[in-house]
Amino acid sequence: MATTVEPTRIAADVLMEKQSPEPDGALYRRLYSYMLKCRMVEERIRVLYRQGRFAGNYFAAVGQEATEVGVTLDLLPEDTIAPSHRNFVTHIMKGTPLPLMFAQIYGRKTSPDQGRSAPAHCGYAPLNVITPSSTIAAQLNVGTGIALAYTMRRRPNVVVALSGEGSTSLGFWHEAVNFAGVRRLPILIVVENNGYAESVPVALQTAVDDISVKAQAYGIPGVSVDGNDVVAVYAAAREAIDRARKGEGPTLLECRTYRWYGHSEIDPAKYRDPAEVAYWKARDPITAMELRLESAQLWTERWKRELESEFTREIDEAIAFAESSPAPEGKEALDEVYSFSIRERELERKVWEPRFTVGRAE
Amino acid sequence: MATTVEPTRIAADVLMEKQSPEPDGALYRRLYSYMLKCRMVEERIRVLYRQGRFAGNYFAAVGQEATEVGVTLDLLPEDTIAPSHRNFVTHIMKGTPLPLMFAQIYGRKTSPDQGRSAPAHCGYAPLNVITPSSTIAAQLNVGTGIALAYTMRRRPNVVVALSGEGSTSLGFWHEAVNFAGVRRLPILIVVENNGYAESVPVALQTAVDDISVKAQAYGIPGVSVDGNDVVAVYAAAREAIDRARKGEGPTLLECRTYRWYGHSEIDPAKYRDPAEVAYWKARDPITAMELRLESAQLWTERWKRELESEFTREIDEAIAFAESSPAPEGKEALDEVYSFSIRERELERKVWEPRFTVGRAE
Amino acid sequence: MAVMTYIDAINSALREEMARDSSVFLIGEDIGKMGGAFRATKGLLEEFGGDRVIDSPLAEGVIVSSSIGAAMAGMRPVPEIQFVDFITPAMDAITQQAAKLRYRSAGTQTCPMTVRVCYGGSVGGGLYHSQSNTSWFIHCPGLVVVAPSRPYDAKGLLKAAIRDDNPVMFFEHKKLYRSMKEEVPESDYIVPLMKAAIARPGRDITAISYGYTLQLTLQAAEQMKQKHGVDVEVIDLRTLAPLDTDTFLESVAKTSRAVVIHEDNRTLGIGAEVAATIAEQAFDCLDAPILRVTAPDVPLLPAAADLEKFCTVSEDKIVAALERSMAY
Amino acid sequence: MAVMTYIDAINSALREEMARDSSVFLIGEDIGKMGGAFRATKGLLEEFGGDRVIDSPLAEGVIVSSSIGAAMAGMRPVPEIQFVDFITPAMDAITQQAAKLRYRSAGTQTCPMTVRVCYGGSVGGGLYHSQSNTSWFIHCPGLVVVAPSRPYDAKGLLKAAIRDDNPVMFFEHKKLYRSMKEEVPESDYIVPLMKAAIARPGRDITAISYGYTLQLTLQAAEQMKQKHGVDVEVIDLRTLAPLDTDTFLESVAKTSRAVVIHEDNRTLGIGAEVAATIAEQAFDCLDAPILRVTAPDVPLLPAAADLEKFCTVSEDKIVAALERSMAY
Ligand SMILES: Cc1ncc(C[n+]2csc(CCOP(=O)(O)OP(=O)(O)O)c2C)c(N)n1
Ligand SMILES: Cc1ncc(C[n+]2csc(CCOP(=O)(O)OP(=O)(O)O)c2C)c(N)n1
Ligand SMILES: [Mg+2]
Ligand SMILES: [Mg+2]
Repeated sequence: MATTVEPTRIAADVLMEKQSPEPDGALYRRLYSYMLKCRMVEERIRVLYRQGRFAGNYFAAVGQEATEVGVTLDLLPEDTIAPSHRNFVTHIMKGTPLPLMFAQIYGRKTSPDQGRSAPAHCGYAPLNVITPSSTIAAQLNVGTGIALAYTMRRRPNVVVALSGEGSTSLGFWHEAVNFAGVRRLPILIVVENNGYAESVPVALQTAVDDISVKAQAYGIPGVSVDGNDVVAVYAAAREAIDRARKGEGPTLLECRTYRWYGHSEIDPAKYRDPAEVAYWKARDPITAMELRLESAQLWTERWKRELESEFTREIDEAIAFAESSPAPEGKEALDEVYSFSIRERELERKVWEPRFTVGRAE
Repeated sequence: MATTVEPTRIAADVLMEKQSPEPDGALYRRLYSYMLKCRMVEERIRVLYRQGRFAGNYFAAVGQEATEVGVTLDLLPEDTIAPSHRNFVTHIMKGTPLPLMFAQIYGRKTSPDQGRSAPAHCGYAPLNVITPSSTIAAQLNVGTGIALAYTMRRRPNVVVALSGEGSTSLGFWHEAVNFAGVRRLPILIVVENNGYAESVPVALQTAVDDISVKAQAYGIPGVSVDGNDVVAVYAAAREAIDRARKGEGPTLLECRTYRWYGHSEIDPAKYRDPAEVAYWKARDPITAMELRLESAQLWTERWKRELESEFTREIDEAIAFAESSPAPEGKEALDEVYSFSIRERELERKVWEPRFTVGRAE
Repeated sequence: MAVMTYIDAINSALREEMARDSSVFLIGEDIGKMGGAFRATKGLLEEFGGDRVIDSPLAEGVIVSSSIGAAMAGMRPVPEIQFVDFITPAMDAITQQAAKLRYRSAGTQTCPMTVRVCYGGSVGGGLYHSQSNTSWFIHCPGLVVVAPSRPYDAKGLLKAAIRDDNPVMFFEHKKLYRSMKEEVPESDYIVPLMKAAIARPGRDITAISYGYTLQLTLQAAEQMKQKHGVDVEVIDLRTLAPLDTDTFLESVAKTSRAVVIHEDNRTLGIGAEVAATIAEQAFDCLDAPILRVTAPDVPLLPAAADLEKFCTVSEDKIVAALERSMAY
Repeated sequence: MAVMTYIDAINSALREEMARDSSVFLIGEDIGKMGGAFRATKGLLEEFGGDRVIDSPLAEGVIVSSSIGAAMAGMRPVPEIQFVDFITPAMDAITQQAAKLRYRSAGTQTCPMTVRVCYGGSVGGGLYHSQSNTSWFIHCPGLVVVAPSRPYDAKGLLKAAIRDDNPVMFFEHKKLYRSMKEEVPESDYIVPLMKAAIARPGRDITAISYGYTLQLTLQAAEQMKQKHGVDVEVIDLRTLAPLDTDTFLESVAKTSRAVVIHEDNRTLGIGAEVAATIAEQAFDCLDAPILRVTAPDVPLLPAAADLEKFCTVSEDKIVAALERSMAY
């Protein structure tokens, strides 16, 4: 019988020592301020939703910011992010302009997908964010192909693919990770283990405790980190990304975290114990980072307020842009199905008349 | 980074000691004689194929008999076998009458599938052999459902599912094993690692050396055995089956073996090194067992010849039955699509005439 | 009798069949504690326990394939696919395993399974929560494909499906779940499979539909009556495969005009089969071209309201087609 | 010019396109060392190396989905599906990822990929090596579906497909692979996508088909000429989606009779769409019911010779339908 393997756990304190690429803790302050921005953007989206200012639904990652930010900070423009339904805020990390993101939420013509997909399901071609479908684990699979193209083109780029622990049950997930292992693709496979796939607890997804153990099935490194510790996440991701860039293949990174709210805005999440929610709220990755930064004299209330007002202004402007953007026109539904137009085909259905009588009796 | 785990290897000699459920080595002699029978049946089928006496194709497991026999000996009638394309001979183990098996090869009306599927793709309902489709890993998935039904009905039965190492790359395989792990199903998942999936070597399937390591992704025991050592295979399978019967869940068993011939009768297998083939032929599981039995005074040339003539007679009779069996009639192609007949629907397409004039001008 | 929504009707059918037959069990994502994404299985975990209401891993393939195995072993599984948009992982299980099992075993191994699938648009769900793809399954002999248009049928057809010995794909329209109510018996009854219904009798023109657009078609028929005094006969296909062709052919023989309506894409939607059948088997009855009112051939359904509206069938679009046919 | 089989034509198209454009690469099961199950990729590993001819793991899902990603990143992948019978693991990649990528990204991310798929029966392959399922993909906007009927087209259409900016499903008929030869240019040429061909001009009746049955239809047309002096116009659809309806509608406007022939199941085979289109857009031209010659609605194709024969389209079955239509 195979023994159980303890995945490496990275203590954040050790990492604080190990990782100091920038002077003055600028790196840590950046991690913090991005988390704050992500939080503020999503909380605002949730308000807009409750106000009925956009249609559809939204999947907030509030509570998971350390993971969203830690695995995506400082990617190159040519690197790719393969986001899942819960990773809308990774757009912020990649640099997608906030006005376009809000236009997406509103389903406007000015959004990256011009109102076609669900509010949070957009990509951004100029900065290599894959346009996601809803199929769980699909972007990871498509991501392997981009990683494959990087190796074929001998580019030093990487793909960061995100999905939840629920995704690991799907055959697609397995085919992708196995393929990445066989071909040693430059891809970081992030599994955000937030304990639930909609209502289903992780114990009903898989019989293992550590998702990172699954890496062993594919002959690739597997790491589990505290997904609420942004420095730990960043360090683990950075190491994996660096290795991938050097041609040393993929890594599976499990980040253990928790979503504060329901699966989506329509989910009251009654399947969770309130005590469990309270426990995790007390482990807010943003507050934790504040305390840590403060003790290193890298954080003040005032700085936070400055950030908040800067982000509020940005968000307000983005919303204004979105709200003043036109909605797509009905007929545009016919566009971009193919590289050629189908408007004529769909709008003018010709009728044929008999050309000539063939001279046969009826 | 996760460390690599050494799967347990069972030394056959140890097992010879450990396992002696029957007096006089009757168990070992049975293992041997079944291997011989499997070999003879398949070699005869291959002759029939070359003689053009049946259409279609065949996937011989010649060389892999220790695995075919070791994992399926002494199953209960209520236990289920989920065979793949290479496991036709497991019918012998379950007790499917040989004449029906040959009728299947010939695609006759008297065969379990009445000539519908490919020559070796049949099940046998009375003894719970799943009728396989060709989709790799599909029977394993269906097998999980039978195992689920056993648990629901509180039956002490097990499912033995077989497939090749190539199957482990498919999403279906993963979904099934994961599900079996979560629900602790009574199923033995046998992976016959014969080094190739058609022409593709195992190194292009997966980045791990031991397929059994994959069990760790599912929180279930994983065992690798020498798949040419029938006693080792039997012992490992028996242990897993016993545990499954006791409600202790599934096991992944990798049997390392080799197919002597091509993927199918039309495959000259030029992608393999002749030295490699020779190496494995020298490790013939049947010869190995002969030597072992002989040294324990459990085998003689004469006994072998007796077995051979008995099996030859059985096979001859089975072929005679098959060849004298009627072919299905064309129209029977319309039967058993649904629980009701579609013959009328398909054979008599009615034509409607106008019922009455509605009184409108044309 | 009780006034029920479509989702109540589904829930009640499941409850009754589970109570009646201990071999019936449910499996799917979120169907247990949460009671299903749309609450179709609400209360059933509490009533029947975790052995019969299984919250599965996120893996449609094994949801269906394990059901197939269980069905072979004598159970009557009712797996749920949360959205038809996510049915792809189960395509092999459904089309290569379930659909062909009876055939390839010459009737010795069978698969009495009912796959419940939530489908349909007009709810602003966007590209991956609005699909209406019944065609893949209609084009797969061995499967029975059912799609009720109203609460009464939802309950009666689901009960019939669960008792049926064939693999049934049971399509539940998400827009219908809560948008209409009607009297539904609380006692046991079934609505027969493989039988279309005349949802509204008429003599002038035949309108053929199913699911949510059936309701729109009934409204359009009423408008035709009010506006033009035209009597539209509305056929509810109910079972899409094997198709009950007699009912609509008989109707067209009477009315001599046919319009087919569905919300799926035009190309190889069920409308194509209905039209082709009429054009082959009731050609002499026809006084006008057979018209189809469908979504255009674009990925369904884009999310933004105007885009969605452009693609969806509406009462007005149906009326326009009926008028065109009548004017021919 | 050289006399080539269909498989030679495929091989030569692949070789030429790979030589012409370094972004073209191949991926699939057994396509490398073995040169493919049918030897379509023979010699290409040796010529272009393991980076451009990738023997993949046994996993159709990632064969296609990795191709999609590569296509997004500027490559022109040509994944191979060994048998359409095993395409189910790739259903999500094809229909939910590839087909909708351009649409859902409003044209900013695209998927120039050609999925080569071996399909078709009449080779005694049994239930899982004879399927002809093109309908699933025809019923999926965003995909181009191509199915050549002869070596010349096989080469020219494959080259066009590889250069096309849309995801193309390229169906190669296994019975055609080696059963016919014809002159095929060794130089560069393409056959345009989205354009049907008049494979044989005629004035009396229109027969519409594609793939292997197109060849049978040509034989049937010849028989009709010999036996009855009837001039059959044979239309080769070539591209099944988006369908070139004009070519067959124009033909029916001339002949006033139509028979559609395909080896796939009857229900929602492409014949349904062709018939429905004619019944809607050329109704006034018709002098007879639109007939379909197809496989029955059973799992295709049972293995035993008589069972298979019962289910397959033959020259005689086509002649019988043409005669029936002419006699109407
Ligand atoms: C193939 C597939 N099946 C079902 C769904 C519906 N669905 C959307 S999100 C989700 C749960 C995902 O859970 P997890 O992967 O843990 O991600 P999380 O939502 O927790 O971030 C489900 C079942 C889907 N999108 N795709
Ligand atoms: C989903 C699927 N893809 C492809 C095939 C074609 N195919 C049949 S057997 C086979 C190789 C199987 O290899 P392995 O699992 O190692 O079993 P072995 O033949 O070695 O016993 C392939 C690719 C198939 N049957 N199913
Ligand atoms: Mg989760
Ligand atoms: Mg193998």
